Amino acid sequence: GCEQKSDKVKIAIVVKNLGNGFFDAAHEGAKEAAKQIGNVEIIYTGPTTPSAEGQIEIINSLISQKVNAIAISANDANALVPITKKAMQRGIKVISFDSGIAPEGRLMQLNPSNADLIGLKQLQMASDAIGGKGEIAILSASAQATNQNIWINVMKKDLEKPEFAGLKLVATVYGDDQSDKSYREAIGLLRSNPNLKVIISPSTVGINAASKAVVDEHLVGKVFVTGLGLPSEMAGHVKSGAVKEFAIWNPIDLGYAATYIANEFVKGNPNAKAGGSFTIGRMGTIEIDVNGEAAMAPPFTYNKDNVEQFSKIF
Amino acid sequence: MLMTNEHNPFPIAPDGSLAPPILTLKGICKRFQGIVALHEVALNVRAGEVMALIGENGAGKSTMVKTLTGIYQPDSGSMHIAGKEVRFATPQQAMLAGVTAVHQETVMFDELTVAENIFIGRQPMHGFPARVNWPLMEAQAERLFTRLEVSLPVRAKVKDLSVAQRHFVEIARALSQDARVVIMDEPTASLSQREIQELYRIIRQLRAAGTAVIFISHKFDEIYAVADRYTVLRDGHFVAEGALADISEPDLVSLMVGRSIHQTFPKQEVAIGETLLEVKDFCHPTEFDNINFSLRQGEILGFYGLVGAGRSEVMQALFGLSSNVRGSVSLAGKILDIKSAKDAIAHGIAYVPEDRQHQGGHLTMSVQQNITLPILDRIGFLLGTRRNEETAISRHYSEQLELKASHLTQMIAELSGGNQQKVVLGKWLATKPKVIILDEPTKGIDIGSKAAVHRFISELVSTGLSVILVSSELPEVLGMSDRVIVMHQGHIKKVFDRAHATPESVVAAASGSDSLAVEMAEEIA
Amino acid sequence: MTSPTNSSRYTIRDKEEFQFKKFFSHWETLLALLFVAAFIINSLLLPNFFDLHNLADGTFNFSEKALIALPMALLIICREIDISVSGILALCSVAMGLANSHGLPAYSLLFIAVFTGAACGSLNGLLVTRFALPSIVVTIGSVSLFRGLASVVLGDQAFTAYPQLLIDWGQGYFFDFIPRQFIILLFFVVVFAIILHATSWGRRIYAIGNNPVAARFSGVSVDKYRFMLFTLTGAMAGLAAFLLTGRIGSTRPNIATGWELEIITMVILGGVSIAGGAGTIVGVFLAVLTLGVVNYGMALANIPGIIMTIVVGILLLITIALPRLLNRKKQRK
Amino acid sequence: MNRLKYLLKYLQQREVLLGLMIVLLIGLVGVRAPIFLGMSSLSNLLTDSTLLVMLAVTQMFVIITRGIDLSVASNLALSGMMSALLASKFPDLPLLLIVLVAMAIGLGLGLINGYLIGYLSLPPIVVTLGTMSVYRGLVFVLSGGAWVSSHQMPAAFIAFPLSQLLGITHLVWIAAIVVILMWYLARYTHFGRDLYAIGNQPTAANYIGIPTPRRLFWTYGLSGLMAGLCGYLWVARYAVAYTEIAYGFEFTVIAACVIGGINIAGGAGTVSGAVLGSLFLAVINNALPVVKISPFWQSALTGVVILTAVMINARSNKKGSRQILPLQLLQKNAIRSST
Ligand SMILES: Nc1ncnc2c1ncn2[C@@H]1O[C@H](COP(=O)(O)OP(=O)(O)OP(=O)(O)O)[C@@H](O)[C@H]1O
Ligand SMILES: Nc1ncnc2c1ncn2[C@@H]1O[C@H](COP(=O)(O)OP(=O)(O)OP(=O)(O)O)[C@@H](O)[C@H]1O
Ligand SMILES: [Mg+2]
Ligand SMILES: [Mg+2]
Repeated sequence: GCEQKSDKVKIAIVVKNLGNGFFDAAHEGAKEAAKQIGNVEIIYTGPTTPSAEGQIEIINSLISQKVNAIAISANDANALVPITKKAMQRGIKVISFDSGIAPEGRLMQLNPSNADLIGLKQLQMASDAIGGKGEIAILSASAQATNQNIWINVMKKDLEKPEFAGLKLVATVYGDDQSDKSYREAIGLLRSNPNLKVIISPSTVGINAASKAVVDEHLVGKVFVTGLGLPSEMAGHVKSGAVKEFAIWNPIDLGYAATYIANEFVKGNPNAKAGGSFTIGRMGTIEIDVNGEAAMAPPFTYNKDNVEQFSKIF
Repeated sequence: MLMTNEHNPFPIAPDGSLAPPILTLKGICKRFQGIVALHEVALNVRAGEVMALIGENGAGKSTMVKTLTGIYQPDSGSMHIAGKEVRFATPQQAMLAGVTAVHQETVMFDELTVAENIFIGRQPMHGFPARVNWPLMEAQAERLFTRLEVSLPVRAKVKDLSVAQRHFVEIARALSQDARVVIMDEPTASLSQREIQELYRIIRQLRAAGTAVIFISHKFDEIYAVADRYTVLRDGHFVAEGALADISEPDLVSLMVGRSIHQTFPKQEVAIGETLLEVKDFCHPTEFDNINFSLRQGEILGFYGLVGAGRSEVMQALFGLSSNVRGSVSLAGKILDIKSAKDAIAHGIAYVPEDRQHQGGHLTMSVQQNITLPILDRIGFLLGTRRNEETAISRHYSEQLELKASHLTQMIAELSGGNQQKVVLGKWLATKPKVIILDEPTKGIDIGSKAAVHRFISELVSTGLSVILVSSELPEVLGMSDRVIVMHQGHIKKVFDRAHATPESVVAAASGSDSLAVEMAEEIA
Repeated sequence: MTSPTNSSRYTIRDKEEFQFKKFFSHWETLLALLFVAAFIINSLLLPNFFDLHNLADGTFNFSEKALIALPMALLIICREIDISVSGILALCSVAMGLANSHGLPAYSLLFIAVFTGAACGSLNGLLVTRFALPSIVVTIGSVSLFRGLASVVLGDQAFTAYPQLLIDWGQGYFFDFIPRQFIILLFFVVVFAIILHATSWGRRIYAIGNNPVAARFSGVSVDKYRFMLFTLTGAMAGLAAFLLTGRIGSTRPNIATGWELEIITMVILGGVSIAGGAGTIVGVFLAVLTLGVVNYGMALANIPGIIMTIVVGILLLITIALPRLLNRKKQRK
Repeated sequence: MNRLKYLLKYLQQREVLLGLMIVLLIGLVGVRAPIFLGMSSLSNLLTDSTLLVMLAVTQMFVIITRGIDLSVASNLALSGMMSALLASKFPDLPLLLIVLVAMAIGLGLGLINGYLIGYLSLPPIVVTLGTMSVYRGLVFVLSGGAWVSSHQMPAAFIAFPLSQLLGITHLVWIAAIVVILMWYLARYTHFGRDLYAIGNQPTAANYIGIPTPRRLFWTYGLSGLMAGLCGYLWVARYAVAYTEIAYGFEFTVIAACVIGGINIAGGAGTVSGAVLGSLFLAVINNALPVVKISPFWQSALTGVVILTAVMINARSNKKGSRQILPLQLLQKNAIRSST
């Protein structure tokens, strides 16, 4: 048949999984950017469950659709490399955002924030909650989540710093992104570590489950939960007192920036390369470092004063 | 021969009056995907009489039973009970109207107790909220067995019962609901002589109580022993009805098959050769012990015993189907190492099992695929290139056994019970065995085909084969065998020559000859 | 072989006469029609669908699963099932990764994968045959074990840096056009079809599924066949692991999560009876292609994956319910 | 002598064996982590097992009829999500009404399975495999993929499952009532007994006149109803609803039944078995985080434990040969061989 030649720039946003509030908010940002740039069509897609195989199938179909650019938050840094390489061979600009792909599989990686900053931030929140002294534990989403593992490693390294000398990491456990398993793991942490003071959970399911566990065990005020979560999902737990502070970067800005950057690559902006820098709409200038990575602002902290306000946004 | 209209179809009831039929069928038709199972069939049964329903395999007897009990709905025709037209949409409605049946297929729930098997679907309830009254149900079951003069543990799970005991549970179920019409579809097929006598007693008891009984059997001695009247079906058509007193057995047979049959056992005298198979010190921890016998070339060795005597178990062990067996088996002087049925087949032993439904046939496979299953290796690994050979083999045996099927690729589930049995038999003949073990080979087979099977057995031995014939039918064993081995409780009780095997002595040996009653009690306890 | 005189009173035909109506009630015919319909609809609606390169690439989405669906079909025909295939696949991939990181030569990885798979499968088979356990029970337990072992070895790490040979087979093409995976799949479809439909092995598999006791009484080594089929399924999962690992170039313990249900769906949609004893390889392959076309079409239309699962679920329900509903109507008439 | 024999026979019963295994397991965990034996820990274990127990006892009925319900977890997610959405949109609705709505949705979804399996006689595993995907997809469609988080749910909605009555959580009370009802249903009603008959011999059940289609229809309805109830309880208990809640939980439920000795081939199984099987799994799931085993070992250990339990079960399940030889003779033999 005759091909419909649409002159619109097609940018696909491939997320870890659909039905995830964080990415839905990023989608909003992407749409905002598309409107500002004009003539950009956003394809927002992702697998049902966060799996690399599912993302590969999707990228396969995006290649067939001959989209202009793909911005992806990867479920597996390595597994996606072959397929994104293929996409790039076919002239599609591939960038990763949020959770990155290994360098050979993308043109650039947009970090929501710097991994070091995120790790540090979480430790700081933990330290602040208990006055710098006590046992802490980490409840991660799953052992396979790339960015979770990076943050956990940063935290472990940071713990050796003198300012965190009072903190002692007693356990790292995995909730497999399931509320019941995360809850059970959180209870297990509380049980087997009677002196536990903080649970850090860099995962939305985990931080929710841990907060609920602390409330149910009547440990509010004795044990604090902190980590990464969305205001809309965490507001209740901040109110209950299980969570004093938590952090997250702005997913709207992230989606906005990713779309803008992808468009610059499609346009063939000469600065769109490692070491270059260019402006991306309302976000100002972005600088890509020599490794092809760029980072946005440090994560923003939420507490009982501002969580209500932001919970209406994302 | 006398046909229905030539003699009075209405016998005089015990009190001297002319009883109207309690159950009347008129013009019943039933079709299965093109096959006409019943065509314009009529039936009249009166209270207090035993009606024998007679017909060859596939004549439509069981279909009639299922139509009567609401399992199938007739395509046309009407059914009347005590003059009132009835229509049974479900078996439950038939039961409520007083029509119950002991079906040809076992209707048993293994994991449930004896009492519950009897009352399933209509257990007595009590209290609030209503709940099953277990004690009452068990008491009622006890009472039922007392009435039947059979002793069975009502709380035992049915899976722990013997085949015969299961049968009595089914009979008890049919009788538990104050039935006006009780149907028994080949109830004696797996019963021993002793249990058949019990069954007769129960049937007479029913008749005396004014119940109408429809009795289906392929055995004429039974029919004459227990039934008053007969109805004959042939190929789904009604043929004749009348009083048994007015008709001789050969006439009945020719009504049934539409030609005459030689019923005498066609035992041919065959020169008996060397010892072929020798079984020594065969034993199993729970099933049998100390089994020693030999089988000679061209011999038919009968195995008789009460049901549950362990004949099948010995044969299955011989065929490599049991573990835990000790002892030696040698064929033509060579000791065999039989670990599986495959080994046995390879050595030229074939075993035709008695339980057609579970051990014999592959119901949703074709006639052809059933027959060639044990000899696939002989046909060749790449079956796809050997279609013709396969067809030829299966055609040969189907025709030899007078199989009634429309084509060789027909599923055997669509055949009648007796014809399924023929397929199973054909399958084993196709292995061209040296020794063939026939475990109740004529169970459920009609008289015409039975004669064919017997003729066949004779032909087999005349070609140099040796046969072990396990049968609970005394005339068959005595008529066909050169020697008869009688088993009792897992042991060989006695071995008879053809000359010395009289019905009395054989039955006496089978029942353990001495204190029968005591053992029976022990068996059940 | 035939008897000289036809002694039987009944005539038996060799085969059933060909009936047009019956032909159309065959599952395979229906599936083929469904496949063609889906193909045409997709071609009409989706501009990028009918493009041979795209279609060829689309086969990557199902080839590995279909490779496991083939032995799974045999297992289900045999009245068994294997829920643990995706766990086996993960463990095989881990074994390859271990071997690779110890510097074993590239071609040996295939053998390691297949061997590991066969070992896992034979463990299933052993438990099923030795202890007379239902296979669904055994494999619900063993999937946890296999995937668990993968996670014990890997923890939160991943194996990467696989040799070029793997990548060639996982991602490569023959003639720069047809994915190698798909050719491998076609090859095995033919092999399995021959085994099941034209050999005595296949006949015995049907016989076991139909009536295991009667099969044993007929001299079929039922347990041996079961054991071999489980082993074969494991080995094919190993092959799939080889291809998948090559395709994605890395191993993590959660690789191929949830595949077992997709594979079983393929097999059932292919007309294999879950009660055993019935089904064909052609049907399974047609189901694979149909599902592939439907999934690929929906992906091209950017319909979210979860909507696809609804569609596939409904497709499954309709295809099994429709014949029954039609039959019912006919009977009522 | 006689009493000893009786005791041995009693010990060989599957339920007793399983109960002993659970006690042993708790003891072993207690040795390694004494905290596990604390009162609050054990009561938490009980509370944690309730959802599994409830789903397992209704799954038991399904399995007894030779069926399987793979859609329970999806059904749970869908009815849970719907109840959460309802509660968040109309915070003033009485809790009871919301629970009833959740149960009604679950029932409806279950009855769809029941219709397809009962009245159209389609194979259960296929039907529920299909509805499993459909229901899960619908959660996503109806919620728009969004979460319902704790602050969107009314306080009473969240508080109910863990609130206590006489020192025992509502969850445990509900589970206890459910177990008693199901035990009654299984043992004392025509409905329950018919299910055993159907599972034992479907064709025979037809001959007896058991209304198999209707019974299956309601069996899957019951399974759905329980999924609906558990859907609300799950969402309220963890104070969050999203598309993937209870993902894969159907296999846990089936595993619990299987460990509890419910014959997957149908016809046999008891409520106590299902309950014990669920408790067994709950003990493992709760113990593993406490005994400080590397999290990477958890899955493998669970697999090993399930397989072991199933194998132990199978031993007491094995069909022996028939006793044909007279017993007194056997005893003589035994004496002979022992001397
Ligand atoms: N469910 C069915 N589907 C198709 N055909 C059937 C079915 N049931 C019976 N038939 C056919 O109907 C005919 C009558 O079968 P039926 O079982 O009533 O015979 P029968 O007289 O009881 O024979 P037997 O003495 O062998 O038990 C046979 O040709 C059989 O193949
Ligand atoms: N309770 C039972 N459990 C398992 N199989 C049984 C049971 N009862 C009977 N069978 C099987 O059913 C068939 C018929 O058994 P039957 O009662 O005729 O006893 P038998 O051992 O075959 O004795 P015989 O052949 O001497 O009559 C046999 O194959 C037997 O193995
Ligand atoms: Mg019959
Ligand atoms: Mg026997």
